[in-house]
Amino acid sequence: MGLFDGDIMKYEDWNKISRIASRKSLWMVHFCTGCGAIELPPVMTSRYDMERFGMGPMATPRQADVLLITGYLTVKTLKRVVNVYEQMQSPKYVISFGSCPINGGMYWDSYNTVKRLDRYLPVDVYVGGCMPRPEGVMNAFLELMKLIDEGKARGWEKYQKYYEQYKRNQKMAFNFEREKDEGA
Amino acid sequence: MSILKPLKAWKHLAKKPHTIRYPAQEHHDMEGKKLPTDKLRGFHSNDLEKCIGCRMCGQICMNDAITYEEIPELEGKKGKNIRPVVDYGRCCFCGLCTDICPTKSLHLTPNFKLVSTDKHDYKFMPTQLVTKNEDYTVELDKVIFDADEYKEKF
Amino acid sequence: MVVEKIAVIALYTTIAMFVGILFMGVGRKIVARVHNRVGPPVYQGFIDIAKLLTKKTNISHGWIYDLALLFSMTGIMLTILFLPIGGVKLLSMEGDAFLVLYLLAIPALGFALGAGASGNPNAAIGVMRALVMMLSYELPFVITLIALMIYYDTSSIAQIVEMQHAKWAIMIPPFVLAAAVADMALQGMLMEAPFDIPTAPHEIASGPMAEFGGKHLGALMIYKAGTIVAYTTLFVDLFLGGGVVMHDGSVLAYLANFAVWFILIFLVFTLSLLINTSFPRFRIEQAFKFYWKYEALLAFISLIWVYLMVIS
Amino acid sequence: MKALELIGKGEEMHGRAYIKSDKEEASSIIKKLKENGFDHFVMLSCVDWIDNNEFELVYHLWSYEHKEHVMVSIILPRDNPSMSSMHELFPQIETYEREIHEMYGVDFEGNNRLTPFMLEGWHDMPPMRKDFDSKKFAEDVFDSIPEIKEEEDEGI
Repeated sequence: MGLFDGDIMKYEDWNKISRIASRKSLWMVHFCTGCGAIELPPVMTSRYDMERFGMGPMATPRQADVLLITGYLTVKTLKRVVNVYEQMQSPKYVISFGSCPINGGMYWDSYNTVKRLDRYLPVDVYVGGCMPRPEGVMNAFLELMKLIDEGKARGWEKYQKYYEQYKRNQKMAFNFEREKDEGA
Repeated sequence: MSILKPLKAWKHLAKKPHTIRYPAQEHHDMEGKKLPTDKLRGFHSNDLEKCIGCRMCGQICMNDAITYEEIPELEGKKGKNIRPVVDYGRCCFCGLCTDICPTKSLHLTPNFKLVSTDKHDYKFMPTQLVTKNEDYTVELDKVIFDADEYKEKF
Repeated sequence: MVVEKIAVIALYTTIAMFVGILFMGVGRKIVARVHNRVGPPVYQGFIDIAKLLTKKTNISHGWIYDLALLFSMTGIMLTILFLPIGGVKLLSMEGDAFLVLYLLAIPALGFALGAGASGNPNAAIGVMRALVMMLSYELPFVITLIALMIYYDTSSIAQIVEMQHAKWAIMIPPFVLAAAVADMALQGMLMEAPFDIPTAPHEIASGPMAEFGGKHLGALMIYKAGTIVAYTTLFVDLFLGGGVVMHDGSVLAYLANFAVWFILIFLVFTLSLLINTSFPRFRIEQAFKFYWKYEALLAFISLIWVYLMVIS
Repeated sequence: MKALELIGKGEEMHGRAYIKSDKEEASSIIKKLKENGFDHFVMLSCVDWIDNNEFELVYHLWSYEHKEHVMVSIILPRDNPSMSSMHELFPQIETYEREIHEMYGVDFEGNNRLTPFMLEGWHDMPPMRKDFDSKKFAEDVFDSIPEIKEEEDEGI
C-alpha cells in the first residue's frame, strides 16, 4: 500500500477525495421497512428529484451506501435489516425516518416492534415527523452530505468498534424470551 | 401506429422540468402560496404564560409522549408551575392534546423540519415566541428550544 | 516506433473510456429530462466511479471473479482498437470484421464468468438471459454485416470506412433497412430497453451485477463505459462512414474527423437512450422472437436487395 | 334472508345474517352454505370475551349469487380452545387458522401447518389475548436492552 502511505498522496488527502466523491454519489438500498417508504416516491421522482444530488435507488445492498430505515421496525424485519446492513460495503450510512426508530412512536407498547434503533444499528441522521414530509427527507440527505464532507458520519466505524455490544443487543431482541429463560 | 405512441414522451425534452429544486426553491401551489399550508400538523407551540399546567394533554396522549417539567419561576401565577415537554420520538401529530387543551395555549404549527444526529434533540419543551401565522418565516430553532435553555432565560 | 504505437494505443483507449464515462452522465441527464426531472450533473459518472474505487471494503468471491473483469475489460479494449476512430486505424487488418464479431462476444462471456463466480442465483438468471440476448442480436447483426461486406467487397472495417468517403452507407436504400436492424441490435448490445431484461433491477436485483460492489463495481462501470464507445463506434463505422469528412491527412482533417466521430456516436447513443426511455421491457422469449423473426427477416430483405444490386 | 332460510336459525344483524352455532354443527352449516351459493370465504376472525371466559370464532362468507354476507359464530372455552380445521372446504382458511393459532392460541385439529407465522422466536403467551400485558412485555424486553456504551471520543 505504498501508493497511499504518503509516497504519492497523503492518506488524509486520499480520504478527502473519497469523502467528496461519496458525498455527491450516495446510492441507497431500496429496502422499505415501514410507512415512510411512501414518502420516497415524491423524493425519487420528478417532484423533488434526488438524482440532482447524484442519489439513486439500488437493487442490491452490495452496491449501496445508504440504508434508509423508513419507519417502524419489527423484530422480524430487524433480522433482515441487519443482514442487509452487514452486506453493504463501508463507508455506509444509516438514516432513520420518523418517530418510531427514535423512541417507539405510536408502537411504543407493541410486543413486536423494536423501540430504539440506535441500540441495534449505528444511526447517522434522524429525521423527525410521523412521517416526515419530502422536504424533511431532503433535509436529512443534505445533512448527511454535510456530515460526510466534514468527516463526522462515522456510524460504520462505530459499528466495527463496538461490534460485540451491537451483536449482543441484536441477539437479545431476536430471541428475547429464550435468553431470559436461560438466564433465570 | 400504436408502436410510435410512446415517443410522445420525448416532448418533455423541450419543456422546463417539473422539479422543485428544494433547498434553493420552496414548494408553492398554483396561486403562489407556500406549501404545506397552515393546516399541516407539525411541531407544537405552547404559550407558557397562558398554559395553566392542568396535565390534560398528558392524560389524553395515547402515545405517552407528554411529560412535565417544573418551572419554579412560574410560581404564583394561575394554575400549577409545570409545563408540558413533548417527546417527538413518540408523538404522532394526532392533535388530541390541542383539542383537549382548556386554555388553547397548546397548538400545532406548520413547522415540520427537524434533522439531527442526536436522538435527545427530539425531546423538548414547546414554547411560543411567535404567533401562528408568522411561523413560516421563522427558523425552527427560534420557535422551540430545550427546557434548560428556557430556564436560563428567566 | 513500437513505443510510439503503444503510447497512441494507450491514449486512444483512455480517451475512449473518458468519453464513455462522460456519456453515462449525459445519458442519465437525458433520461431525467424525458422523465421531466432535472437529473444529475453531466460529470456524475466520474464521481460515481471515484466513489466506488475509493470504497474502504471490498468483497471478492475468488480469483475467477477478480480476473473475469480484467477479461471483459481486455475484450472491450481490443474491440475499440480494431475499430477505426474518426478514420484513424490502430490495429486494422484484412478480415477484421470477423475478428470484431468474435471479440464482441468476449466481454459478455467475461461478464458471465464473473457473475457466475459470485454464486448469486439472481446473477445466474441474469447471465443466462444475457447469453440468450447475445445469441438473439447476433443473427440480424451478422446478416447486415454480410450485406455490407458483399456491397463493398471487403472484410476489413477500415476499408468499409474508406469506401464510404464518397457516400455513407446509410444513403444507399437497402442499407437504410440494414441500419434500422443494426440499431435495434445495438439496443440489445447496450442492454437498453426494450432489451434490458438481463439487468432488470426490479425483477432480479440488477442481475449479473447483484454481487458486485465497491472497486469491482467501479471496474464494471468503466467496462460499461467502454462498451458504449465500442458499440456506437461500430455502428458509426459501418453505416455513417466512421465520421470521416476530410481525407487530406492534415492536422485539421484529423481534428475535424475526430469531432464528427464524437458527434455521431453521441447521436447514435442518444437515439438508443430515447428508445430506452419510451418503451417497456421485452421478456426474454419476446426479445428472442423479435430478433429472430422480424429483425432477421428485415436483414434478409436488405441482404437480397444488396445482392441484386451487386450482380446487376 | 336466504342464509337464514337455508339454515333455519339465526338472526339478521346490521344487514348481515348472523348464525350462532356450536363446534360440532359448524362444519355442516358451512358446508351447506357453500353448496348453496355462499362460496366466497372472506375471512376468519377471533374475539376474546375475557369477562365471559370464552373465545368467539367468526367465519365470514359471501355469496355473489344472493349478494349476502353471512357470519357463522362459534363459542369456545378460553382454556385449551380447539376447533376442527375446515381446509377441505376452503383451502385458503389454512392461513387464517395459522394466524389465529399464533395470536390467540386456538388449536385447529386437522391443520398440519400450525407453525410460527409472523412472530419469530416467540415463547410467551399468544399476544392478542386480552390478559397479555403488551406494555409490560415491551418494557421488560425492549427497555432492558442496554444502550451502546461509547468510550470517550478519541477521533476514531
